[in-house]
Amino acid sequence: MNAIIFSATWGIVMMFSGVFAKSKSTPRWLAIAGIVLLFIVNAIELNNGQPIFFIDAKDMVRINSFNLTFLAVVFGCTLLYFLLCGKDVEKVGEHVGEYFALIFFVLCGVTLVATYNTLLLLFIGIEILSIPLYILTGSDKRNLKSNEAALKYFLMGAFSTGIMLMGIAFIYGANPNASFFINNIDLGTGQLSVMMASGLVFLLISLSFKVSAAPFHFWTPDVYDGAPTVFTSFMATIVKVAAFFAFIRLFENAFGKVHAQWQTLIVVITVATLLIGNITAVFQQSVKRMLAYSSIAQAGFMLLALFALNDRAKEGLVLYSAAYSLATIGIFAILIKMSDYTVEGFNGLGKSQPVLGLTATIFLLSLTGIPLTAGFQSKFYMLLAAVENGHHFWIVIAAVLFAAISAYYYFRVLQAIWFKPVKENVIAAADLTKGFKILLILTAIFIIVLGIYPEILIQWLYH
Amino acid sequence: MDIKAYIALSLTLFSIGIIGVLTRRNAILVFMCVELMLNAVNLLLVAFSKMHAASGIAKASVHYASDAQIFVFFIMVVAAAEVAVGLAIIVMLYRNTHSVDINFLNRLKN
Amino acid sequence: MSNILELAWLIPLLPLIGFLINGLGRKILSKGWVSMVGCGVILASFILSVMVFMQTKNGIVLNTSYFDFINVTSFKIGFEFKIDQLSSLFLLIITGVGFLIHVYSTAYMHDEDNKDFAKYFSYLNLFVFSMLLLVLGGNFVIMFIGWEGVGLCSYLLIGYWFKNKGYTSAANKAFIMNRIGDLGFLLATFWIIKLVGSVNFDVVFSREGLSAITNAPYAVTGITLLLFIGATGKSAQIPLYTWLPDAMAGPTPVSALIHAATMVTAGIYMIARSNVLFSLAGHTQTLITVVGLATALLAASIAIKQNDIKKVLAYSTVSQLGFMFIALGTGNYIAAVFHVLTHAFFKALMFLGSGSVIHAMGGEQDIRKMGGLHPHMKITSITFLIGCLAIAGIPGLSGFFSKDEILAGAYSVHGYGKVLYGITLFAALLTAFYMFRLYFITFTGKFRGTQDQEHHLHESPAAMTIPLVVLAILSIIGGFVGVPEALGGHHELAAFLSPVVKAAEHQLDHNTEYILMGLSTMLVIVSILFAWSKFKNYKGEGEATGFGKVLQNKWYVDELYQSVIIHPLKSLSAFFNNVLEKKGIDGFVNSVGKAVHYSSRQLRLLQSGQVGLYVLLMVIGMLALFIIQLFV
Amino acid sequence: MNIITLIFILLSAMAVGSAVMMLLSKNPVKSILWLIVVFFAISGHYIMLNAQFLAVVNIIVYAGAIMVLFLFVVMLMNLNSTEEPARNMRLQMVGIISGGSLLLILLSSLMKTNKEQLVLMRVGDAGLIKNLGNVLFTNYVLPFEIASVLFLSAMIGAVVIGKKN
Amino acid sequence: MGTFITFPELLMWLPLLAGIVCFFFKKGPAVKSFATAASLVVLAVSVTSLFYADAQFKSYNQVNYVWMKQIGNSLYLGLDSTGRLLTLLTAIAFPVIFIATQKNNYKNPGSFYGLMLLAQAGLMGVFVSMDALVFYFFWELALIPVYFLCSKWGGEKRIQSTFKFFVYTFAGSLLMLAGILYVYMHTPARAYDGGIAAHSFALQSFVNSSLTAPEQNWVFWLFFVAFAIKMPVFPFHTWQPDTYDQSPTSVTMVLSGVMVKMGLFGVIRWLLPVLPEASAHFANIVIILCIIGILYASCIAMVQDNIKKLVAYSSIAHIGLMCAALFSFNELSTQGALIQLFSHGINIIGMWIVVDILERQTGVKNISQLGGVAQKAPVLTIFLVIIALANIALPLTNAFVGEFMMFGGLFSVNPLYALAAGISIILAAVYTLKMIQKAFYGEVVPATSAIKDISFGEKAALFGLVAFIFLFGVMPQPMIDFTKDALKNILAVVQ
Repeated sequence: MNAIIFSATWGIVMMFSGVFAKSKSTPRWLAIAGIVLLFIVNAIELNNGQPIFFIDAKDMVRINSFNLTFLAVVFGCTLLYFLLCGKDVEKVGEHVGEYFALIFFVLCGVTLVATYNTLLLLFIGIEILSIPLYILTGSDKRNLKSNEAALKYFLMGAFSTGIMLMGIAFIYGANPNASFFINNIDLGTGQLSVMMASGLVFLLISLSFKVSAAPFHFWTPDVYDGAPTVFTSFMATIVKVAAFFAFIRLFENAFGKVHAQWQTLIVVITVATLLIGNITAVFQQSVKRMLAYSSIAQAGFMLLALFALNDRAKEGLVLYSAAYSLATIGIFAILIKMSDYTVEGFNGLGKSQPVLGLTATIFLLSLTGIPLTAGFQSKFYMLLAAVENGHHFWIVIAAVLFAAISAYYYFRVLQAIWFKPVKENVIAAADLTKGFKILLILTAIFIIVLGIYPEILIQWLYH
Repeated sequence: MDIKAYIALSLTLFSIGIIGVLTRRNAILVFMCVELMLNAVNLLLVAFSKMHAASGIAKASVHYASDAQIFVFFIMVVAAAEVAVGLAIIVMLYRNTHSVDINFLNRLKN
Repeated sequence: MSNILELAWLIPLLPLIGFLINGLGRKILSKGWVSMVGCGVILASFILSVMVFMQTKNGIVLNTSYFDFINVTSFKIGFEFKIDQLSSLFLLIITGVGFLIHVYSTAYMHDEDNKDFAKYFSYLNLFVFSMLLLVLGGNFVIMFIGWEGVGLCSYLLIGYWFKNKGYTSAANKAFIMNRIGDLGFLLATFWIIKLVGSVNFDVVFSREGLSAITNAPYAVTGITLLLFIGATGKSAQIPLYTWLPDAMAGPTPVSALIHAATMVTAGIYMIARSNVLFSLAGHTQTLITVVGLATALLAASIAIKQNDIKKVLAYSTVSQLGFMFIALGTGNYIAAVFHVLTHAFFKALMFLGSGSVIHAMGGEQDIRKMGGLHPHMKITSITFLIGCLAIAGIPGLSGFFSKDEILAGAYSVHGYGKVLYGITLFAALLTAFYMFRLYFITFTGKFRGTQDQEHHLHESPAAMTIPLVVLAILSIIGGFVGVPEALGGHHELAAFLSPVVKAAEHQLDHNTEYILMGLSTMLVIVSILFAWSKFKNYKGEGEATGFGKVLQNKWYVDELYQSVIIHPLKSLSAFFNNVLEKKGIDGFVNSVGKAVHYSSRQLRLLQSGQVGLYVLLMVIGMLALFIIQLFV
Repeated sequence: MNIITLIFILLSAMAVGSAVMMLLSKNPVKSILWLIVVFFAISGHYIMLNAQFLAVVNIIVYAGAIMVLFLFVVMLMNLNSTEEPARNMRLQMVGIISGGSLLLILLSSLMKTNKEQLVLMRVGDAGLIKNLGNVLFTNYVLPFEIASVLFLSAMIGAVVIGKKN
Repeated sequence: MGTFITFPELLMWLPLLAGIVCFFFKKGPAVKSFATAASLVVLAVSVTSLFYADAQFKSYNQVNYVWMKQIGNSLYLGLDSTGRLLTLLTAIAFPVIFIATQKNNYKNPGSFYGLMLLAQAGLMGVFVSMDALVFYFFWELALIPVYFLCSKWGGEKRIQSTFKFFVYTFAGSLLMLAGILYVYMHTPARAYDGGIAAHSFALQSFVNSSLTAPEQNWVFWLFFVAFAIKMPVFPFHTWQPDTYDQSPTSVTMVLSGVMVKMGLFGVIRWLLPVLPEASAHFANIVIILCIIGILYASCIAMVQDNIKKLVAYSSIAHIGLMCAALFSFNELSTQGALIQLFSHGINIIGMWIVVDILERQTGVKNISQLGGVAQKAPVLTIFLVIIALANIALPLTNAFVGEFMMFGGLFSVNPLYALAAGISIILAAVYTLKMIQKAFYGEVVPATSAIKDISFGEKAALFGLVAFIFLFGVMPQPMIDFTKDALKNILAVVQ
């Protein structure tokens, strides 16, 4: 509750900061202050179980330690994102304050989709999440790629909104309780009614779109590629895991009881996502685009949570959110500094910029899922959840095989970093402040700590 | 009126919207087709609300029938916001490329 | 000293110490010291062996285990020695002949570098050690250790001049062929382990052990066959004999020691050791006889046409080993051991004699370039002649008694005994013929070498001639340990060995024996005379044609092996390497990667950049999901 | 066939027909106008369902505001003169087929299994402004407030994207 | 000591810390001596642990910290006799490698030695972990430093071949992870102090898991493929020759001397006890695969010109035999495999040391380009011949004992197995002798004309190995006694 209020308010603050602030960096510092505030109020709510301001939402949002922990992860990652990439936001265009405002609105949407208890707020939350993103995608106005990405994202996003609404309509229609509350949906007994099933599939499709699960992923590579890199980083991490959170929240609370009836769909989607994400990433020459595909691949792994839909899966999802976001933000932060986004651009980074090389290595290892990194733990929790589910064990085997393929493209970057000769002018060294490097190192260390002892995060779920 | 009639109508409109998205190349028209899809949903929601009112199961709630209509109202709100952003994007693109043909957009691929 | 047998472990240990001293000190020790150490340890072993022999002669034997070699709960292999009459006899041969050859080597190898000289002696000592281990071993595993050890030393010594590719190839060939046999030996050992649960000779050859083997199907035949395969490798029988002639690449004393007197008789020793077992395996015995006979004939026929002095001797060795196997196959174990003994004397003698000749000829080994050496090196010539007479089986010399016993044994076989006798006798006649061919071509007639060589012809130094003389004496008198009863003897060897080796079952009556002896003696003399008439004035000969050419080319057996075994194996390996490995398995692995790459390239085409297509694919995906949900 | 059914059929035919026409017309401006007709037909349905508020809002917001905005943009770009190039026919066919099959799949299963459930026509007061307003500002206060965030971001978006620099 | 820190912890932490320290060194010689010293300390610890093997010192050898208690995982380390054997091998291998390759100069020595020690830590971890998840951690962690070592300091085609190796083994180990998870789900649930009932990753729970026979049968392959790739067993071996060829030789020593033992160790520690019925069920298939591999690899070794690949293929053959022996399930062969684990490690490291010296001095790897080394470097040649002969299991060398027992065990399973596998001892002789003949004998060729005999460090390392070869060749009984415990455990499970 705190988070909704503060993120919305701070968005407005940021909106005005652009107008009144003289220095270009003021909005950035304000934003950092805002996210710290957001993190703190959220932490207070997590710790005390009571919000500072109470609004009677008529049970439209439900707040518990689980989604508060998730929000803490999101805000923490955003803080890291601001610290690492804040300066690069300034470089996108004139409207720095507005960019940050939009990001805060997105965070408001994230909070909504993490806490909603009614389909209406899910819908509004998803929209609040999406609309600022359409804008951020197109914020590099002179860049045709950015324009194109914005339009693609917008058109397909609007299309998926339509689908989601159709799903909501069917579910409402099929719900004898005539309610949009997700915990108040009467699924009946035995086989789902056709209308309910159709609604479920519509919702599944639109949420799959949001989390870029195959075959609804097509927007992802183009949009991630076209958007200004600094926003791609945000989209690919925080927004994506939020969508996942919304996804699992809906399907657990509303349709958890009939899990068996839609599990097959998830299996199909999961396998398709793993397949397309991993395989297609192999051929990419641009690291940015490769990361886009890899985000699809990672989504495939996160879908295992939906497949399993048990406690372990939720723990895993939170862990995955943290691990995946941290590593991806880190690798994007390095990528942004590059003049060349191709794999060759990374050539000899380990030699010319050892700190960057080393931290990038840890991020990539984490994304691959090498033990003692957070990436491994999160993947492991997902697999464990899938195994605990007890059905379709083969999907675990498929998942691990695709993980092996993922080593292929992540390690190509690693090879470039360490084993290829140094390329001239790979990086604008002026941008690399000491703080930036220290932050990267801290991130890497945190990834390892999380990899060794994931319970520092998971324990909050049961606080 | 049987609810099936509304479902059929709504789905038909919805599908026409989808077909429009699939077949038109003008970004504005594609967007309009999406709006058509939204309207189909709106109609269906209202119909459902009246259906529930008719079946009377949810009579316990005072506002049982208002929920869906409020929802429709919010859909319109969102649609308006979307239109603002969407048209802005289309205009921006048009300014840069002098075209609103979506097939023209393939700098980003593979 | 209560019992010298308690010190028997010193017998192999001394050569080992000699090996270590010479091997590690090869850079420091002078040739004198090396010789001293090398010969000294063997002499010490010899003395001990003689003392041991005396003990065993009195019927005192020893089975002892020094420590556990392999001890797992289900069974145990000790580091066991078994000293009885049979092993003590072999101890004498090995250390005795070995000592003589060591002494001989000090002179023969004197031109070598200091280091190489030491290396040579260390190898030689190591060989003696291994050979002693082989005969002393109280179970199959310890025997196997020695068995492989002698193979190794043979490899090292054949390849002693390692710069020469041909020599090292010969060494490899020897080792590999031995290994083939060793595999047979090993498998037999495993079989015994499986059935008896022990490898100790006493246990295996006990009534319980034998009944365990005889009760299992095929086991007796199988085990003995496998052991025999082991023997064919070590003792150069068909089909694994071709390494022995090639092994002549090593220094001549090595040929004398390893490839004539000791190592090659290991197979005979092993079968004699296991005689109880072999006596139970009729099929194997028949096979051994056939193989022995075939080897004897084949090798003898090849020897007729060889011109390398050592090759002739080598084939002669193979042939003589064949005789021994005939004896083994006919159950005449005593005769086989007896022939080992006498053969050790005269064949070592002839090898050393040939070494003396080669030494004098400055390394020349081709007898066509020799001739008329008798005047120049009388001791060599005479001792060589004694050797020839002994091997040919002239009565009174050692070879006569042992060979006669084999022939008699063959004759007394039921059924086909006479045929067997006839063929064996023919082989014996060939022996006489080629040996005297060799003698006449080498020592009589005119010298056919270069002037330079003629100028340098000289008798060898005392260190070489003394062993020759000693061996010549032994070749003459050695046979008297086994004078058959028909000639008024008591066959002391048979009596000595009787606790270990059963005497042959069939006994001929004395009249038959006289006839057979007379017949063979007569024919041998005829054969020698024929050789004399043909080769007394040898002047070289033209290119061999027809059958002679086949003989000269050793029946093309090497070529046969090359094309039937080695070449296909190489092709197969090349096929594995080039096709199956690179294109098949690795190709498969790589094609997985390629497939991923390919599908990546294809899948990414879906990402065409066109929103319309994206939405279309989304709708198709939706369709699929709806169909799955609603209709499946 | 009573009058309600008749009106329903008429309105439905109008909606579907106009929607099809919107798809078929080559000129964007005509498409927009056809779409406005669809909206009117839908508003008619709302009235039939006694959702007057929505009917009015639909006309004001959609037909009035949004469509006019579209029209403006089309005029601004002067798109009506340039005809939209024909899409790849095959792709178009695939699009129609897949959209149509989606419709068929859903319709066939929905029509087959659902038992008859009637819709309340022309009665009920839930759709009146008073009632809706009451609910909107009590139960739905959170979404209502949050919707402002949506508009704020749309506004910022228009500024960020639309402003020339 | 026991309560403060235990042997398994020491063995794991020491190299880890030393490895991290190494990264901060700048100068080559300093880091060399530091790494050597560190590895010697580890060796000392490992040797000391041998004296504390009795049951009364249990607290010295076992430690169990709860780690992730919600999923029932704990940092459960322990030294049993198999573990002790292999940690000892690891502890011996590294100082020997460091000493023997002292003459090699690597770029970025700090990173090189650091990664080497990290690899050692990983290996130690694999051998001491008693918890499946911890085992998996270390299993992967041992791989990562090796990946970097090979890719950074290897030969021309290092990146591709190492990457193949990495993906190959990574895929295998991920399959194992799937298997671990599956077994985990079938372990008896246990209550934690927190009251959360969870399954457990502990070895004991795995052994007591309630898998039905059909489940075991396919879980078996998940594990086995991972182990088979690591060993490697035909037909999962194709990463190996290329990797051995392309990696820096000191890494190859680690790979072939110690790392491949991870696979065999996995079979001993995890596969046989956890899936006994399936192991028995598939024993014949595994043995046949192994035997095919033995003959196949031996054949290929015969026609190999590249000396590193030759040794690589010979290693495949040897490992295949060990694997076959482990699946023979009788005392003799299992015992043989256990001691051969160790002996093979020693011999193959010795082999690589010689190859390394040759390669460094001549710059060629092809046998056909070598010749006459024996004249130039007699001492090296003597060592090589001894090691090569040990490699082909000549009696009185350590390998003979193991191979003899393994063949004996195989024979009692099926004589044909022993015959088929036995052919390899002939083939081994063929390719080994051919290699010696062509590379070491004969006349000196240009490539070898400048070769020098070995240095003191190399001599010391090789002498140590050779001493070991003979010591345990003549008196193998101490080693047999040492591994008897492990043997009992293995056989008990299988029966």
